[in-house]
Amino acid sequence: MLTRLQGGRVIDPTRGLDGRGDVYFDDGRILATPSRAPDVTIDVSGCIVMAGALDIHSHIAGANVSTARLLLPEAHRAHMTRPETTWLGEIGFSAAETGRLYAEMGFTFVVEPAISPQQALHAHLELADIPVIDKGLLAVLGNDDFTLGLIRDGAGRAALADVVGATLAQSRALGIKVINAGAAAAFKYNLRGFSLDDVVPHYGVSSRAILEALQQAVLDAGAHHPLHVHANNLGLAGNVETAKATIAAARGMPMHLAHIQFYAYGREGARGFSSAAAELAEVINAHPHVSVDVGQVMFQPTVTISSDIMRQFNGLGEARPRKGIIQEGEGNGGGVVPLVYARDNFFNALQWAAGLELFLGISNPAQVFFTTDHPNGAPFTTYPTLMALLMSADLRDEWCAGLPAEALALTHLPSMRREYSLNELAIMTRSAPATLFGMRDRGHLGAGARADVAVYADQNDRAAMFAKARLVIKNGVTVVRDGKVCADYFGRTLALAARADAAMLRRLEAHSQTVHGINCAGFDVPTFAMPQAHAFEDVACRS
Amino acid sequence: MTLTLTLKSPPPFRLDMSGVVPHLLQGLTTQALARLDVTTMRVPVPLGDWFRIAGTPGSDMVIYDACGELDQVGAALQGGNIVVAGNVGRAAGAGMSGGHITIHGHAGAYAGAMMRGGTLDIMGNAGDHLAGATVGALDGMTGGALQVRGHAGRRAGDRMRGGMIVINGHAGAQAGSRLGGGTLMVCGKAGPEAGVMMRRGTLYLNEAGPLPPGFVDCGTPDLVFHKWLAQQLQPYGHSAMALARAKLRRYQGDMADLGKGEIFLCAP
Amino acid sequence: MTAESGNSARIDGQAAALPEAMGRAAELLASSRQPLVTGLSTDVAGARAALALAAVTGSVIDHAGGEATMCLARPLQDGGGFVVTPGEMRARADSVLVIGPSALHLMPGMAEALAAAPPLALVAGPRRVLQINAGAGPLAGAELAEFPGLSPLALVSLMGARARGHHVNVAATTLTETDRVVAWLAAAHYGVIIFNPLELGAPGVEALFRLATQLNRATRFSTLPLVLSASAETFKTVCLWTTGFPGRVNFATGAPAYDPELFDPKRMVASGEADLVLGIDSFGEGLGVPDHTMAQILLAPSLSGAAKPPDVFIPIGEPGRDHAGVMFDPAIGTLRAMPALAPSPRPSAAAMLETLRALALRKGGAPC
Amino acid sequence: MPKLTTPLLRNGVRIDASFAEAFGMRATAVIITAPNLKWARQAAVTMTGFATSVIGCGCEAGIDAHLSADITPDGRPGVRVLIFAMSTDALQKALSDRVGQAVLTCPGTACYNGLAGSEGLELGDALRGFADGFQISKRHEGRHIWRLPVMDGEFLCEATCAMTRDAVGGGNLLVMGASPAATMRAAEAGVAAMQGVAGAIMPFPGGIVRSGSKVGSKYPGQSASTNEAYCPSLRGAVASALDDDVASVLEIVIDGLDYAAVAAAMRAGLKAMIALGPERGAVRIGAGNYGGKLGPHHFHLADLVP
Repeated sequence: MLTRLQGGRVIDPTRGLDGRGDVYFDDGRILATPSRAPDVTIDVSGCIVMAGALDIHSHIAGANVSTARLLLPEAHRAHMTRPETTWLGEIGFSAAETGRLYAEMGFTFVVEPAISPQQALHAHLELADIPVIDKGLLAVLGNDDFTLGLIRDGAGRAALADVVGATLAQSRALGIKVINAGAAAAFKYNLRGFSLDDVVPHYGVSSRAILEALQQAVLDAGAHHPLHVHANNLGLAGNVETAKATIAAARGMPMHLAHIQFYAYGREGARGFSSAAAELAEVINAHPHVSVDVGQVMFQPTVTISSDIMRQFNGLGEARPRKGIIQEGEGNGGGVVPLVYARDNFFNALQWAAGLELFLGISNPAQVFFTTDHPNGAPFTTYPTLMALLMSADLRDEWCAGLPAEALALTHLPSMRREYSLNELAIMTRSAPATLFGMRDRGHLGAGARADVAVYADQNDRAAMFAKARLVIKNGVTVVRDGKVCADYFGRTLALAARADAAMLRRLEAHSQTVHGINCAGFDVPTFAMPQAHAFEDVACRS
Repeated sequence: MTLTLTLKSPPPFRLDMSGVVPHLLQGLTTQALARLDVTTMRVPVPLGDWFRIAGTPGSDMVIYDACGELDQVGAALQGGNIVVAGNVGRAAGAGMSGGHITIHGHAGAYAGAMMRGGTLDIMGNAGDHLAGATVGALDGMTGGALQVRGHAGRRAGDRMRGGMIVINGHAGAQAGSRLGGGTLMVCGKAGPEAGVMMRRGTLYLNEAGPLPPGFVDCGTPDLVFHKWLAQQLQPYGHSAMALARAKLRRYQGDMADLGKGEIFLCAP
Repeated sequence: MTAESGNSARIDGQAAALPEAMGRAAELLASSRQPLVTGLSTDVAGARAALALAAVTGSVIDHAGGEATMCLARPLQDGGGFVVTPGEMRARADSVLVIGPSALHLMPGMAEALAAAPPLALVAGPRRVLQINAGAGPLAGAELAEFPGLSPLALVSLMGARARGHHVNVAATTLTETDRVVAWLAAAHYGVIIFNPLELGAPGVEALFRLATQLNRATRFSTLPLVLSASAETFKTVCLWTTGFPGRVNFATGAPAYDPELFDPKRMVASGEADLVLGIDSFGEGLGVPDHTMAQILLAPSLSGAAKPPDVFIPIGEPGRDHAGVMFDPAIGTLRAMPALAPSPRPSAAAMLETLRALALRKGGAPC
Repeated sequence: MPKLTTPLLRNGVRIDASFAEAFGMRATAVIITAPNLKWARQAAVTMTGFATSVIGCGCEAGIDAHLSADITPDGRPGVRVLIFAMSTDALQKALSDRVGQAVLTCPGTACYNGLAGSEGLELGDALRGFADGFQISKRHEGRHIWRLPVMDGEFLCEATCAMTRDAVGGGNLLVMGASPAATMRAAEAGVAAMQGVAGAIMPFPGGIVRSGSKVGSKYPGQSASTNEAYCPSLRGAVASALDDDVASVLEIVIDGLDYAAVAAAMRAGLKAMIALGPERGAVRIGAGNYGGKLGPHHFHLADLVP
């Protein structure tokens, strides 16, 4: 059925388009202006038309997310009939709600960024139950005995590429993430802090060595997305030096740094904690091969879900409410610690400002991605408000007026007047993430693209506008109408068609048996295990 | 103005009365009151199906012929008075922050759970987790006054952090478990393991089963605090005042945790 | 009951065609005041389908082994804790404390694993194993410690108090034995405490997590709770991502409501608040609710052992034997896919439950 | 000194047509209880010692009343002590120092807030650190107390203490008699009567001061100096305020929680001294002021005589 979205303002940075026009699609694909008359015309005049949005870093599924659900029954939708709302009630905290809420904001693809290869099946089953949107996941390496052992033994570039390939294939992942490289292993040997040049006991390899080896291996294995790095020293005063050293360690090759807001801290001021976001943004501007996502903090209670188990352990004392779960596993494990980000808290206000400074200080919107590190900085449901903040200096001033002056004095935010255009926002949330993951048919509305379209009623209140899309099309199916999901539709999980070297699989199996006493084929994600016959969609490797 | 609800007959399922508290009812007509949803199970249950409704909603409410299927009576009460003739189910007065509830009957589990203020007076017995914390909540009762004229079940005062509880009768096992503050008095006998995992706070027990090993004997000091507390206990009647004035042995614990709580136990 | 007759659908004990039995089950569901879905010894697909059916029929749902689940879940919800996967325990733990007699034979292969030296321990050498209150089940080569007459909660509390360096009020011999255990714990580099949540009880588990927190101040410690039922853990996992809660969920008023005590299947049956039980029992673990007079729908591979036949019996296959499935595997601490070992045409629980759901929707069984 | 106008005469005692000029102060009250009145008084006497004048002591303090066991917070006998100072900070410091050194240390005592009102000073909150982590906090019905383990049991101390900004300091009477003995007798009778008035204290030794002062001095750094106009031995050498029949002068200074308390105390004192008559007591009673320009509160003797 040939459908025309007529008369909207089409914003499509990939094609350099921003203007009134029509969008055609048929059979799940966008078409160039067709020769025949459309079967259906939908009038979207007065609306903004964009490709469906992509979120590259959001903890939406897997064992750690479920641990967070388990830890906080009082925080999700009230378990007793009243009160009807609770502090994480708006995110629902279930697979069904995750898909619904993302779709209603016009998102059509979300990446769960931290899945232990041992728990990939669990994560995939859960992703398969998230409706509407397409999904993907990143597998975590860099704290597991096998990888550390290879690096220690100088196994060489090819072997590491094979490990990455085998992990991508076995986990059905889109890419590889490393989380505080070496720290989770070091923590098991009772180290409580870990920096880039610290060495993991028992292995004698430094965090830097792990980072460099994996960065190369990910490129060699043919993944589109470069190594996704969660650096050392998250959240600590003065850690901007860590971020800068990590960027330098990328040695001019592609690398993605996750939630860098949590690494944008200096040591100035009476409390020895200041924003170094401006300095960090300059460094990022000078290193175009590095991409980042922000991990913006917003003011509300939330829960942090992280495989940076050393950091989570060290953060237990700041838990609000005062409880947390530390789960150790074959590699990173995971830690769940609830937190409250409060407006009147000096540190939280500074974190909020530092995040916005990064958004505003990084010149190229294709280099910085839109995340709150859901739910670590804030639930993804705060995205519309965050978009409005990026688009209005006046709105930021209003927020700043309610924050501790002592914190703002240690940032540059009040003087930053940049306002994101809709086009820049579309780059950050559409075209750039598609490019980052090598997806040619997403993030734009050119001919041949997947018919994933978000239509927003153009309103002055940008937060309201982005919160409830007027219309969302997923693969040509109308899934959201007037801000409400209206179709029983399931997207797919994208997985890289990576090469699993047979010899390496045998080595992995032998290692798992010897060291962990486990048959590692148990970690496979066979198609027969999935609830839908077509749960997966293969993505070809980088050629 | 008083609203009167009379239960027609005991329902075969539980009713959720948390929506039937004075501050949620202001200005409602009798017809609107009758339509109030008190469903907990599959069958939709409007209030009027099970209650005869008389009077006008105001600050005061009376429930007649109540029974143990009525859950969350007076939950989150902010002010005013609720008087219940008969028993109530779970979580009566849970989360209340003000006002007065008097139950002329027995109460189920979690009565006064997480209450922040006001007074809850239970003339009969109370179930388990009196003034406790529901699943996942880190604090039980944090303020207000609660009195049980009869006995209480297991874990009375669990996770209590403030306020005053007087149980005139006996208490089940683990009274004052995980206490973080406040004062709990058991004028009868408390079951075994009273005060287990207590961090701070005070238990007064007339008699008790074996205490957890983390409670150490601190002798029978003559403390002015008892005299001060006895003065405050006048509204709770003679037995509570007598307990505060008795010769008391002080045990400090639970040493398995912070160990800053105390049990005052009548010295034989 | 012969194996053959056990394989056909039944209504009131009499063999019936499957469509009739399904129709009767749907009728019972539609006319029930409050259905309860339990048993739930099934795989991920079965748990998903059961939750979906419970959602459209406004049922209360929980696994028959929900009590053990809650004994671990409640302490985590109330205070958090430390846990480790079995694989990492085998690889790293130089010291393992085993509490209670049942711990080891509940976990196949655990005794052998503990006897092996941990390959990744900081200091090479054999693994130290200490078993407390081993009773009739002492582990070969393990050091033993006995605390007669102490409740599990008191025992763990005592260790916690001494680990903090606090005074306690116990007999001198008990104190000596406690201090020996605490010194043993303090000498660990990476220690793991293995326990049975049902044996310790929720308060005991909470005290154990506090002990682990205390031990982690100076050295490294985690715990390994035994999984008593793989299907219970499977249901918990699916229920968490489907509803946000680990079980004991009520769909009667629309959105899932959670109450670990109110929606206990045993209580629902004993109080008469549930008037229909829909049980799924793929592995013969039982329904966990006492004999009762209410209506019952049973999905199981065969009808056997029940004193009174269910109103409706629907035969199903066993995951991992008759058909493929995914189950929680206690040996790896996560879900594992299982191909069909002896494929048969017997339908899966999931297929039958999905059919029932479709029928229930048609009958307008949804309360909301 | 303003020029005297015609005095009033009551029972043969001349009452100056003058007024006492007083200043606004901050004040608080604490209740000290003990197993018996002896030890409650001992704590109070020690605590209020060396608290005669804000000039040299930082505060002015005294015992306001004895309290019977049935009206104290813990059912034991007690006393009420009032403390006055010129600023909140000074009052807080005086309170912490004096309760910390004289009540915390005194066997058997407990210490409670003795004043209604919402504005608070730290009482137990300032002292709890003494217990080195063994302190216990208890709250009941809006009251918050600290329990500090000490060697005879526990020192019970309310967390906070109310403060009033309506306090008045510096009410006074000048008692003039024909002999030192008669003057002393009159002053003692006045103080005894004034002690029965709630909410007022006489902070000087025994309630009486002999060194009435004027502001300033010929010496730099001496902020107050002897009031030579009332010194009988300088009568001929200076512009004396004394009549020929006055051989000795004593002053009674009054601090009260409010204006009315000071007025009531002065009224009671005047009445008692007048009743003594000029032969046994004072021949003349006056009051000190600074011409009405410095203190906002004026107590005219004419308004207070019986």
